[in-house]
Amino acid sequence: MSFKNTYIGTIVYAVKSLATGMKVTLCEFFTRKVTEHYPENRKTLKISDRHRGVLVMPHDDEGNNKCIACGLCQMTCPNGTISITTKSVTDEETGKSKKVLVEYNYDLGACMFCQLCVNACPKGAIEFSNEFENAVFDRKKLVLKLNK
Amino acid sequence: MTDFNTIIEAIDSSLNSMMPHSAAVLVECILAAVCAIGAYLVFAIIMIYMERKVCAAFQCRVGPDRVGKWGILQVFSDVFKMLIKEIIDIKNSDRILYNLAPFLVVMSSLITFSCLPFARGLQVLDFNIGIFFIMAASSFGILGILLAGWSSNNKFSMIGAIRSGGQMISYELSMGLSILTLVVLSGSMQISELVEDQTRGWFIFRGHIPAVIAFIMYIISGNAETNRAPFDLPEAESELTAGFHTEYSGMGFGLFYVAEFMNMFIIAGIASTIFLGGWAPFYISGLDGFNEAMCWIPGIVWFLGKTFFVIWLLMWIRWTFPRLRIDQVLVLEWKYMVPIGLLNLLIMTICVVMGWTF
Amino acid sequence: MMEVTFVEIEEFRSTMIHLHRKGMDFLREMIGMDWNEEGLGAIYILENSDTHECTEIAVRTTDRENPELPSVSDLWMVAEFYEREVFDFYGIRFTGHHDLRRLFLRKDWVGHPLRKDYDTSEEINPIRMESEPVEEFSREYDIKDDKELAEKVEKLKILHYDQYTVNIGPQHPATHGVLHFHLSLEGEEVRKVDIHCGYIHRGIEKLCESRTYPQTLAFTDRLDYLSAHQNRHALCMCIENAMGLEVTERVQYIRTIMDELQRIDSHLLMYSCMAMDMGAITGFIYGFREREKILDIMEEVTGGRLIQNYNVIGGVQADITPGFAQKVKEYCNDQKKRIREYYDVFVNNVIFTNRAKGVGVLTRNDAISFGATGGTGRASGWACDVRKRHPYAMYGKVDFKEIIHTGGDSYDRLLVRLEEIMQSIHIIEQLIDNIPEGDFRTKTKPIIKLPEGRFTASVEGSRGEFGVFIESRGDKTPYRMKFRPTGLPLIAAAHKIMKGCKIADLITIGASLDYVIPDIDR
Amino acid sequence: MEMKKPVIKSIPYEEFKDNETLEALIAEINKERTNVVLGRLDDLINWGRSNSLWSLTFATSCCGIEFMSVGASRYDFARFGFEVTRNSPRQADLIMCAGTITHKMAPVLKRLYDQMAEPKYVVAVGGCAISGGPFKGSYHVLNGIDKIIPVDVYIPGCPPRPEAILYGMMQLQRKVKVEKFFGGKNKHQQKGYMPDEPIIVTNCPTEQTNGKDE
Repeated sequence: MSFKNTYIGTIVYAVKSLATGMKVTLCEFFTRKVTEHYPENRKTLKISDRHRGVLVMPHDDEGNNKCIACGLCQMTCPNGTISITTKSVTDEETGKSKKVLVEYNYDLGACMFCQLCVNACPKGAIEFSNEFENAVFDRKKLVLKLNK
Repeated sequence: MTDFNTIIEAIDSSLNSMMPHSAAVLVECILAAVCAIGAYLVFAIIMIYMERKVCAAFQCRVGPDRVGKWGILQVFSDVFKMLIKEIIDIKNSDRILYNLAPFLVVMSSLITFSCLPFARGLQVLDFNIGIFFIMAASSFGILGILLAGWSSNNKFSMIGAIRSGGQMISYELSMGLSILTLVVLSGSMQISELVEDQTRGWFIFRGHIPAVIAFIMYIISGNAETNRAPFDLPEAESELTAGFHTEYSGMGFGLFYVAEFMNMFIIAGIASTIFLGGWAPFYISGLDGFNEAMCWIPGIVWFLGKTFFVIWLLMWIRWTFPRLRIDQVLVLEWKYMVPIGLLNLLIMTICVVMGWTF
Repeated sequence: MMEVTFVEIEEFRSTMIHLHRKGMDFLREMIGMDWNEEGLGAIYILENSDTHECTEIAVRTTDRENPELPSVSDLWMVAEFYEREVFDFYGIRFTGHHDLRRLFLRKDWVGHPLRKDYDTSEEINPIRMESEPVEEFSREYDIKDDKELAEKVEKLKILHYDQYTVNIGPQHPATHGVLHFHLSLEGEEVRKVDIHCGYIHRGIEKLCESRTYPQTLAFTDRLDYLSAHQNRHALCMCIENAMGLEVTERVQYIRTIMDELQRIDSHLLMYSCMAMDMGAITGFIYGFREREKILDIMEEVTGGRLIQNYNVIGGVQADITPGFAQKVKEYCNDQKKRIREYYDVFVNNVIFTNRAKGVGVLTRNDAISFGATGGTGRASGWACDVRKRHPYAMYGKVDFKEIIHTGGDSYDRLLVRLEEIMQSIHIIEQLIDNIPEGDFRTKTKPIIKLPEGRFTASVEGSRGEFGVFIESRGDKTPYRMKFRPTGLPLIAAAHKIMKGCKIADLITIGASLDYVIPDIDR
Repeated sequence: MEMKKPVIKSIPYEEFKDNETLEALIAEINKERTNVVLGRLDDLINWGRSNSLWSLTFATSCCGIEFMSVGASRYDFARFGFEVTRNSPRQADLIMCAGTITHKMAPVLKRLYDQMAEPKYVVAVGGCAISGGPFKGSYHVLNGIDKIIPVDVYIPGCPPRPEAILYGMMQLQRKVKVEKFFGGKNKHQQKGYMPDEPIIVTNCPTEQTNGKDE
């Protein structure tokens, strides 16, 4: 029977393996800590810009956006997170009636961040920002109105 | 070495002058009780804070640091929250035993706490069979855990309690053996005499090999007595949700939580008393200047320094090892610790008889 | 395309016995089907574990009131759970199955959801707030001699009332999710295990039947979220093969590297959770410290830490960031040094070796009969790596060793995972430096329609073979989409190896099998 | 004595979201708050409770993994005092519902919530807990846990980043700091607390009617 299975052998092997374990934790006791102090490092925190935090509709300085109210994003969304209300406006020169966006509601609570809406948008009117601080107390506050 | 006896005699004489002897004794008892409980709670809070910080350090993270300067007030906020939590009474639990259990555990740890020699003369109970009394008092803490497990009408806590019964009773044996080895070396069981004897060299150095083996055995069985780390089967988080105190909420759980930490302090206190010389300063025979310098550090600093070093050792063990299975716990005790303990006792007696100790 | 041979009910049993004797000992997948007029049935995908050749057998019954098929649970042990699932979703009763109960849904659930004529309105199945009635008796169906189906209530009580029964229930720190073990104990010994799943059953397969193909991609990430990338790779590969869409070389490289990163991430989590379940919280924290580095790389490239959303039909969502190769190499070097630490702190620890060696032994034949692929199968000596059996993406051109251990106990299962981390790093290092140029995504039409027929694809997920089966009738949404669960065979195996162990061993076996519950319940 | 705005270290009050609900709570409490001593005691207890919220280990699916990495060393929510994740509902103050709640799991969640000791809170982590998320139309999924238990903080995301979970916990800390404990109405003391009607933005297209151009 090898030394390892004898009575003394098990004790020696046990003590050796326990000691190596404790050596590792002791070294860890004195190494630099890896914790990121979240609230303190808010200014310097760098989140990858591809991170999908919340859907936003960028507006240029005069406050109009690129959305043409085609409803493609509403259709491709798997669980009905986006709801667009439009109204038809007769254009003066051409006289044709054109759909204009009235309200662009986006339910952040139901979104699953699958980016199908952004891929489907022909005009690139909506995109994901990496703003992750969205916790709220009231469920209704999660329904955001994206167009100004 | 500052000697607290003079202060105590001064208080005693002033009290006797003011009131009849029986009233003075009563006031002294109340004073001693208040000091013991006060020290008990202060140490509990320091210990909880130290446990969280040391555990975080071992796990390369930071631990509580947002409440108060370095997270010092963290434990106070835990205490406040614990005081206010609702105490749920369980439907068909055995109400008397259910409510008695936490107090049994706290009482046993409070009695053993008051036997610890904080400094020369600063000791609440000092019998001539001190160590034997500590062993006896610390063993009825198991009753509290068994009652808690049985009476809270929850199958997990029942399993946890039975496990703790089996584990703590068997580890009393190896703890007793390791203490007995030291009593053989020192010749007396009175705690103050034990420490007095160590002023000319701590037992762990004078008893050389058998004392070191006894120290390691004592640390292992101390860990098992307080249900910590490799032996934390009674409240094994990942197996029995919260073990024997699953059904306790609010202050019931708070008492168990404090008692667990104070048991650890007591184990470390006893270890530093009988192995590392309690409040006796570091002594090397021959270097008188060095010994003189050592005496300037007050006894209580020595005692607390050694105790917190042993606590750090226990925490180091806790945060490194996985949990044992119940049959391995008992195999380790009966097949390894008891035979080695007896052998060690034999070696120590031979050394003492032949005079090979320093 | 997948060729399915239909068999009549009468000779179904005999063909199955014949095939089993011929060496088809691995029941890869069993897919319940509802072909409307042609009736209800099931498709069995069998494979020979040595020669890796597969056959597909299907059987159906036109009787919709009480459909009934012969059971094969005596030939392949995993069929016991697959048949319970098909009974739960389609109502097909399997005669000869000794314990036919609902696997996922509640006992008082009305109707069988995956049937095409199932009504999902709230009135039939409201949210029942009282807890589920516990089943006392197992139920077995048998054909009486006069051909009508009789429900013979087997007197085999599942859990005797007088035994000390404990629920290691849906909310428990060591069940890796919401799995419910109903145990009967004898002191510390576990006499009988009855596993209930379904607490996280979200009906993904029913949802997929009403979603377009790009929309179904998002569900694969949420099946087994620790092999999110491989699952999505499998679905994209299946749809691309069906459409005949060729993917550029660059995308193959990127997908293989990201698959291997996801595998390391999952194995690190397996090691950490096993350490936490056995009491070594520090081992858990060390594992998570390295895992955070991978999550940083994943987030940099794909935008998601755990759910990446990166594979799309035709390629990947966005090109890899410039610093990607540098970061991955840095991580690989650091991981090689750190893995030594895991062995010292936890794996070589005498307490762990005593608690894990010889605990929950799964023999090779049992592993094959249960279909327990992945690390669990390889720890029992069965070479079941899909990357070697049916190579896909870059795995044919990359040299790596398939880790095989023969012990079959919890100790070997952990060793297989840790050594596989090193193999994955070896694969990444071969690929990372020569990612070819090319566009990361080939353009596809907005509405994707698959041609008629049945398509399958399978991938080596982090904890087993993850298969995708699509039956399409040529329109936008799939007629039937089935995902092979990597965890269900592990639960079937656990059901057998956990009998007679101690409570602490039950937790060790559960941790070493490393199942992810949403992947079981779908 | 006025109750001040709740202060969280190193994040100014204005940068928090949804302050209106908090201000409504503060205004409501300030109406009945007359006694200075009780007010002071309230603040002390609220400080104690908000810095030591022990969460119950309750994770059903993917958000559970993010919950674990919040507890691990990189984000380390022990800094806030939530270190001890209790396994028994008796000793936990808060349920962090991380993951999907299905029909079979709903009674279990309700029972766990009822077993917790009284000052208890619920945080809905991730889209599944808020509204059923990716599985909103499924026959077996509960569309949002606010149908069965009152929810205090909603953390959107699928799964939310660990920092988002920490941000949600800080929001909960602010809500705990704004509570009246001694005498008078406390949100939790009204028995039969009815969760407000969950709004549905668009009824989820169960019979998939998208692709209207057909």
